[in-house]
Amino acid sequence: MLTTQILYALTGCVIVALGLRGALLHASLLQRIVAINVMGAGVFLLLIAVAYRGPGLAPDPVPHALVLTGIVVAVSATALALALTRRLQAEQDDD
Amino acid sequence: MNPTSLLVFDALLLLSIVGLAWASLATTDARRCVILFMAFGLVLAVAWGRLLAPDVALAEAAIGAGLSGALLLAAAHGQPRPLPPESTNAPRNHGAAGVGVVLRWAVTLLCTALAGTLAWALLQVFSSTPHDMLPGAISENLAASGVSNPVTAVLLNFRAYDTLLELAVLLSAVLGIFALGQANPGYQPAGPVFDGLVRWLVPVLILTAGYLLWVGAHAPGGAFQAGAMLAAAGVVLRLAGRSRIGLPDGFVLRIVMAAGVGVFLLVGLALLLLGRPFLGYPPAWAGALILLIETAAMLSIAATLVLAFLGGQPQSTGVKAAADRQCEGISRC
Amino acid sequence: MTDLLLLSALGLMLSLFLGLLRVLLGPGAGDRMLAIQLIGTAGVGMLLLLNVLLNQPALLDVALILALLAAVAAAAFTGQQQTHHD
Amino acid sequence: MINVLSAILILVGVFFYLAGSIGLLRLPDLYSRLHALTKADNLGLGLLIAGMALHSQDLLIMLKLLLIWLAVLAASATSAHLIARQARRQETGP
Repeated sequence: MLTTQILYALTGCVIVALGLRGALLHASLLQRIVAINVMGAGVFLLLIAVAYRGPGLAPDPVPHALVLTGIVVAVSATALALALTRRLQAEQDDD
Repeated sequence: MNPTSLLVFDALLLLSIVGLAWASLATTDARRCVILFMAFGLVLAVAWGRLLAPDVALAEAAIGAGLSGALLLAAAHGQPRPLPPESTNAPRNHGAAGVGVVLRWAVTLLCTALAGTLAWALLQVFSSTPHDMLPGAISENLAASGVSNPVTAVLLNFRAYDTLLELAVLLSAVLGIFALGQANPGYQPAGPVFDGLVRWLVPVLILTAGYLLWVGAHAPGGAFQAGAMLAAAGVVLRLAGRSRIGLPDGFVLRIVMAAGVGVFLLVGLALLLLGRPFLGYPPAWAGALILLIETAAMLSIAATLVLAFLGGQPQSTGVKAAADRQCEGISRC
Repeated sequence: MTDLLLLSALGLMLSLFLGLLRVLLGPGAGDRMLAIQLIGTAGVGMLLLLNVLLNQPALLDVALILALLAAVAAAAFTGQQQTHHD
Repeated sequence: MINVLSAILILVGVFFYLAGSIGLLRLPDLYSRLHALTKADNLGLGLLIAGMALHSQDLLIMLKLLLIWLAVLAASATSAHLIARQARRQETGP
């Protein structure tokens, strides 16, 4: 077992929990979106830690590819969520 | 190398990551939350570098620390300014204060349990002997993949299906954004200082995009990072108050948006007609086909990300110019 | 040399932590943005050091991207959106 | 000889980083903090990059390092200007 790998993976778990808690408890939609992004980052940290093989060794490329696409999907989903938020607020202002 | 001091470095890096995540979610001020989240992205980019994941670090530097920060900051501008703490608590405390506290603790407890379970599962995985069948298979077949960067080989050859579907996800996200209405209002023209920066930064960003696309075949880089850099050029132009930000108009824009999925599908179907499996490139052609798909994907990703920053369907420049003229005729608007 | 690079990376980490304190203390959003700038520069420095320490030449490109996009955050923060209606 | 010089440059660079961040923390108002920050950006990173360039002894890497330094210089000057202007605008009112 690699200490580095364990340290980073456990931090990933903590970040996932922090993000989930924020997404469930925050009142503001924008901050919920940020919280979901934090949670995603936790998952990414976990995956990249699992891929790590130690200093000087090539890591597993499959989780890297997963996280790479995950980052791009996360930003477009965030943009969609922000557009939804804007529309919701506009509708509320009209009432 | 001295392993203990590297371990100290790791510990401090992780401490800052957890601290930033906690701090950005602990505040109720939208702007503070977003700024802290941007710092979180910056530190994450260093962490990816530390874990020998330079491909991911490139994407995080371009997207996590650049684009999504700009996106969220623009959204936070529209949020109401935070009220002083006394007044924010008042309306909530009316009836359900007790329930609120109980709920808060219950959620915290459940999230802690989730973290514990995840950690337990991970430790189980780590303590068993690693079975490196997948990385082994990749390094055995890398020579036939057409590229020598294993991450690009996974994305565009071994798991090309996933990437095709991912581009479809991006396309549907933009279509969703389009369905929600018009783009955000543009920015006021930048002052001379920022304008001077933009004048050389945009060409450098475009060059960097080209470099990342090309280098992705044999070193960290590729369509995703390159697309993000191109998008950053568009976002910079937008922030500088330019009306033309490199996005084509109308029909051409739609073609660019769909180019990634389209070219991917066309290549896959053409290979089927030639009697090969769907997206099973002949090894001699693999390098060229991957570059072709990656170029189209880069353009689509860039268009998607710029449109995501606009937050809606852009008004075509012709219509907008007419509207502006009309505006000036009536009053100063 | 590697010991020195590691020591420098730890120095930059300390600098990053001081910047984090300023992000947390504020008081204004402008102060926080300044601190973000410092954290970005410290990140660039750390990536340069890690590039030699871990023998990962691609981290130079990561540092370059961070450097190129360092001004985007400040521009997004200070940019004034046009108010179209009324 | 070159190694010693490069080590000195890197260490002095880190020193300026620390000086800049202590300034950012200790100085009383936004404008003086801005001044401290430019120390870290320009001098700290500049010296660090000079040290790394000497260490690498590879022309392509040196060019990339130079580009990084120029980009950070331009970005830091521009953001400092933008943030200061915004702060002044808020002080004088809209």
